[in-house]
Amino acid sequence: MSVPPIVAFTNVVKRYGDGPVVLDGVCFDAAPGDFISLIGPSGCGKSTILRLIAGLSPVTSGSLTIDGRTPEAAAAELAFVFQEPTLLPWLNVGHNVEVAQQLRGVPAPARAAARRRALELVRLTGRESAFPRQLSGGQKMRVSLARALTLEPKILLLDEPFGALDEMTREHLNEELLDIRQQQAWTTFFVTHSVAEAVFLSNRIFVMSANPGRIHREVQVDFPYPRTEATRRSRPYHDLVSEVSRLLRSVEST
Amino acid sequence: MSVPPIVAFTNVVKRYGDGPVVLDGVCFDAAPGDFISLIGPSGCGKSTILRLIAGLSPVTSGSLTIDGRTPEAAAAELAFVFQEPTLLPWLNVGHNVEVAQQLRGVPAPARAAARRRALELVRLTGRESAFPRQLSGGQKMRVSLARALTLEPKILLLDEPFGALDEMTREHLNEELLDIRQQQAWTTFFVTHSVAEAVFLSNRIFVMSANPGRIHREVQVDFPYPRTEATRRSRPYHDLVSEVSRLLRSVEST
Amino acid sequence: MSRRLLNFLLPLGTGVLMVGIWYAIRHGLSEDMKFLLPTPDEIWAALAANSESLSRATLNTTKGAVLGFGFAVVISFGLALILSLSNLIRASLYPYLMILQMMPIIVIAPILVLWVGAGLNSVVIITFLICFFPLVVNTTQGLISTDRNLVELFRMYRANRWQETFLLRVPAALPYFFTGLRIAAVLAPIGALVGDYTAGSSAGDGGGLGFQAIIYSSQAKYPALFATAAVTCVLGFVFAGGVHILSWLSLSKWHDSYHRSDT
Amino acid sequence: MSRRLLNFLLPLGTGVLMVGIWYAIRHGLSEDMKFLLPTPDEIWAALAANSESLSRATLNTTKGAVLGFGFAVVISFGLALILSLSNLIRASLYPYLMILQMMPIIVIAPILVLWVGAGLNSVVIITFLICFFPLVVNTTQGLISTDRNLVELFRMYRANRWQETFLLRVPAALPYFFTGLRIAAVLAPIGALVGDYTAGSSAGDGGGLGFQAIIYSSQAKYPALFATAAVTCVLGFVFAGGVHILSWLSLSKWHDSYHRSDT
Amino acid sequence: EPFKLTVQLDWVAEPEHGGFYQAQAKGYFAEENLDVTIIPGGPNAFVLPKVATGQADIGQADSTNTLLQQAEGLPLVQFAAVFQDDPSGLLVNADSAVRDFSDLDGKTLIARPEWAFLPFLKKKYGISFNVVPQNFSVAAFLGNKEAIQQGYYIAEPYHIVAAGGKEPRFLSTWDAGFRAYAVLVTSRKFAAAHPEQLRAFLRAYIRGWRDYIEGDPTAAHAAMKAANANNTDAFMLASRQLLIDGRLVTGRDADGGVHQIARLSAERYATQIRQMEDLEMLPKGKVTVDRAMTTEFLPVQ
Ligand SMILES: Nc1ncnc2c1ncn2[C@@H]1O[C@H](COP(=O)(O)OP(=O)(O)OP(=O)(O)O)[C@@H](O)[C@H]1O
Ligand SMILES: Nc1ncnc2c1ncn2[C@@H]1O[C@H](COP(=O)(O)OP(=O)(O)OP(=O)(O)O)[C@@H](O)[C@H]1O
Ligand SMILES: [Mg+2]
Ligand SMILES: [Mg+2]
Repeated sequence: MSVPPIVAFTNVVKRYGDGPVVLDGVCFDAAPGDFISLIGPSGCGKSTILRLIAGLSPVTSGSLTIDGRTPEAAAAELAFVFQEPTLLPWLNVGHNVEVAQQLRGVPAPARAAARRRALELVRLTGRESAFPRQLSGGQKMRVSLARALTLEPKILLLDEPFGALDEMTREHLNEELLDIRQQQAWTTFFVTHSVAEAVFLSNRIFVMSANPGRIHREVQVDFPYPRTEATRRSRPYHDLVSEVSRLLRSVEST
Repeated sequence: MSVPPIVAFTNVVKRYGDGPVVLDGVCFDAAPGDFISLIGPSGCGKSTILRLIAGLSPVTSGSLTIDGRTPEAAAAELAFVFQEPTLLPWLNVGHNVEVAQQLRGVPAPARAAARRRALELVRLTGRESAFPRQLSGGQKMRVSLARALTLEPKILLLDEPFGALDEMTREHLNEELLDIRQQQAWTTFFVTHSVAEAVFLSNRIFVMSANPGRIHREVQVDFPYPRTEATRRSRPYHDLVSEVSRLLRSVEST
Repeated sequence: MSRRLLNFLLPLGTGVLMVGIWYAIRHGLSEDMKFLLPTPDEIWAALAANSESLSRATLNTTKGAVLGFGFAVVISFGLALILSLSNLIRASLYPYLMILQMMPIIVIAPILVLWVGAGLNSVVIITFLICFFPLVVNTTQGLISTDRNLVELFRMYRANRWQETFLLRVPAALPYFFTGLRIAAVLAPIGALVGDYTAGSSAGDGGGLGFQAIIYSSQAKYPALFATAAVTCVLGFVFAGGVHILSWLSLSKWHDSYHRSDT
Repeated sequence: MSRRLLNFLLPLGTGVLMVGIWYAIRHGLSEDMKFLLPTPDEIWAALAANSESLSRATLNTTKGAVLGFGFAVVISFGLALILSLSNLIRASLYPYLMILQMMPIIVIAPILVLWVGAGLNSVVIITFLICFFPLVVNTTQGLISTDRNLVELFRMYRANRWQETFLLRVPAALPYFFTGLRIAAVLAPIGALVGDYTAGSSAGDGGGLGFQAIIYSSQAKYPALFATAAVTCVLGFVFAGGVHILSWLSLSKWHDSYHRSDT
Repeated sequence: EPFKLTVQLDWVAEPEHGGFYQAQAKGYFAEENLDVTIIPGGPNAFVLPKVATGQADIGQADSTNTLLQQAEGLPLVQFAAVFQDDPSGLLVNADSAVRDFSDLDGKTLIARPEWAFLPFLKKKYGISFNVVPQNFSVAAFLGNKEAIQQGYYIAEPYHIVAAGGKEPRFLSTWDAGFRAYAVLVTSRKFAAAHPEQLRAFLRAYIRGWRDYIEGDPTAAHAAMKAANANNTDAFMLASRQLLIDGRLVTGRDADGGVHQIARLSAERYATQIRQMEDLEMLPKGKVTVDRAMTTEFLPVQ
């Protein structure tokens, strides 16, 4: 490989405490700019992979480097949308969106502009002063997403960010995501349960199997970016969706 | 109507505190055995409708009766899977599943049998002794679902129970749900963002619009129960899915 | 509306009930025991009769209570921040904080008097010693009880210690902190009183409420003694009222303790 | 391994440091002040020399502390359950609980002594009065801070009051309850001590540690006085240790305060 | 059948209670057909309220404090002396410059704030000083050469010396003309109901004192040691000696002697009441000598 990998898993094994093996021998390299989707049955270790990359949990054995460094050393350039909306209950929506930038030391005026842009993107303009407890489930998730989008991270980790959203908002955000990515060139790890979404967004799909969690198969998606409504309607797209679905089914029924 | 409605909304308006109008003039009758799906944009008031039925929140104006009574008086025969997994952090999975029955006064031996059945259904057998903080997002949601399934409610409220699940688990649970429903004849209110799922499961679909939340259109789904894999592959099914999707899109773009 | 009315009536009702019970107990006491429990009006009269010396004493005690409470809040907050850093630090320091709290005043008082002199200094230190422990324990527990998901959010964004502490742990600990504050607010005036009668001084303006209480007690001036206690309670109510308002301002918008059910 | 070692070494280290500071302070004291701060070995010697009267006194104080603490736990728990029912009940009863806590011991003591007699009864009541408030405040706050989503779950399943309380609110309140317990455990022995020297009785078996402390203090027996304080602290440590273990048993499996980060 | 009677002491059993314990140990009370229970006191014995409410029949207190409480309406009567002069006084370091009460001007005194002697001193000598509460501790005295502290003539000096301090100088109340008694009190009710028993009690009590100071104190000392494990023989002997040398029981005046044991003088009460009225500690006319005290239970001379 010519470009050095930005994320490199080598034989990573993960157990929580003295529990069972959750990830077993996970190996892959992610090149800068990759959009990698993780799909697989519930509990197979998708969130765990993202947590390892974010340095929230140590690998049990094997090695994991981010940009050649340990996850702990590297993560200043990372944004993560957790599977559950993780909002500070004492801050209103506006402040919750700003908090990631605040932690990065961005001054307040600059934060305000990014906040407005992000809230507009997730269609929550006008709800700045609501508190988390006053939001619907999907709204909370969108605030959580907006918070990550205020950063310009090198690596973006998205753990089912659209699971609680209706199809149209979902498609809107899919397209926005690809748009921003064109400009900011993140490396993205994306957990989803929608095969269609995975195929539409990513250039690589990891189909995972469970017990213990392994990368069962990698699928390359070669449609050129930018992808559009036309891509969605194309024959090869549909074929690939069906193929990946089949793969997934085969994994799950073993 | 010959059968008296089990749930009757008449001109229901809902505001939280002195906030904006969340539901505006919602009117419908649900007959016993109805499987009603609610679809609509994020924040349109789907969860709110379920909360009103469960008696967790009072209507602001209009009237709402369950079996002819107020929601508060009726709800002993109700089960609710919240949008977020709502588990007691100090109980392990097994006890969390049992807790709904415990509240209904079911004695411990009977509870154990129901617990085992429900856990098997959601494919979590063997995780009885794990605590919620040790579960993945989808696993938590499944525990939450299992808890509701231990009851034999008259009314089942499901708020995106499958949002965090992979397609195969989702389909498995869809079919199980219809199976149990055949035996137990719930009236079901089901919130989902998957039009396909809504069409597959329900006999009625409410397409909602937002700001303020209204039932924009009701769609009847006349495929006979039991529905199977064959239903999913049939032409009329696909046509209806497309039609409802179009409806939803038209609602959202206004 | 009627609920708002109830909000006044019920507390008022229990108040009337308490006064009723008071009179009933007094009525039930044998004639030669009655002096032990003066009636509210006797206490009121004693308050009026001793208003001059009581108001001077109240001023002194208030000074001691405010300063002791203030130091307790500031120092216990700092200590809690340190204790929250790790289990190890807690295991290392906690026993000594316990000893500080468990040292009987009677052992400390003479040392204090020799060291910083009797009077305000000693009163402030004793008030501090009585107030600080509930604050430390509550605040520390609050700081270490922060939601793990939020902690991970902050870790993930590589928040520094300062940010994790002040943007996350401190606001998350507020419900615990205010619980400690509610306890300390009530302990502050009695702390100052105890300080006053173990290490106070009559210098200058004649001591605080503790001094007065000893004198009234030894002279069997029970109405005046109860008046002293009443003044102490009022002081405590003022402290607790302040804490109540602060707590409302900080928590009412978001904490579940202020939201039992939605409407 | 090395972490486990640190777990012993650091507390030991601070212990050694404290004793070092102790000796240093003593060394720094002028010759005629030295008596004020006996050395640990002098205290140890005094402990041995007075072992008989101290062990009798310790027994008495322990009785008072255990009973007072026990009543405080039980009664405050019941009170907290009542207070947690509604805002209105809190507004109606809280002020009187505060008064109970703010009544200076000096006012209460004579009434108590005349009413229930000097001795164990009075000591237990005073210990109770000193311990119960932090428990009530913490437990109440815990009960009303229960996660609203869980409360709705229970409401939805039409849990009765009993179930909502004991299956939901009480377990959810445990972190607060144990915080209160941690405070009360430390207050119990000093409560008994204070009770002893304000309303104890030397009749029968010669009073408790508070009595001894006063006598030693009045006789300038400082090593013995410090020995008394040391015994009090040990008693407090036993209480606190018990609470610590209970807290670990109840919370370690699920509460975030026991899980700083995962591995 | 012996008459049951309880005596509430003001402090733990020490030689200041020698009269009671000697009479008890030697069976003098029993000889008078009395069954006496002695309840030791302590830092907060609440003697006067207990006697006033009938929880004890007889109590030991000081006459000034009793007068103050009588003024508040406690139904008490003082009926015999324990000491002809209250042994509370001020201790100063042996080499302190304070030799006289007038030297106290501007100083800080460690004393019980309620002590009536303090305002008396201020008024009589036209001085002012600052008061810091005394908590039954002699630490401040030992730690500070300039300290001036309230103390009991027959106790604190001994403990100070025993703890390695120099024998302090004692400034006595009687030298200042403040002639308070240590007294026995009972309630009016008890006095009215049981005059004979009180007489019998005093006969035995006086015998006890006399025997304690003139005879062999071993019996009383053994009893006091049993009641208070902190008593040492050395302390009790020394304390008893101070009590004898100071003529506390028998009286310091010219007419002193064993015949004075327990006697009270109406004239001294009149003086005391007047002094306290002058200090505005007692409202004028609120307490009269014949309400405050009685000599009717003392043996006729
Ligand atoms: N407790 C509350 N206080 C104030 N406003 C609330 C509260 N709960 C919900 N809302 C508001 O009511 C509206 C409807 O919320 P609801 O949760 O019913 O939406 P939903 O249709 O379930 O959305 P989603 O698909 O995102 O879950 C939203 O705009 C939300 O902000
Ligand atoms: N903190 C933890 N302690 C112990 N076990 C854990 C912990 N977190 C996750 N696990 C276990 O690790 C496995 C993988 O969890 P993970 O959250 O990575 O799954 P996932 O693929 O994200 O599933 P889902 O799609 O349901 O979110 C699960 O079996 C889970 O029970
Ligand atoms: Mg996950
Ligand atoms: Mg919802």
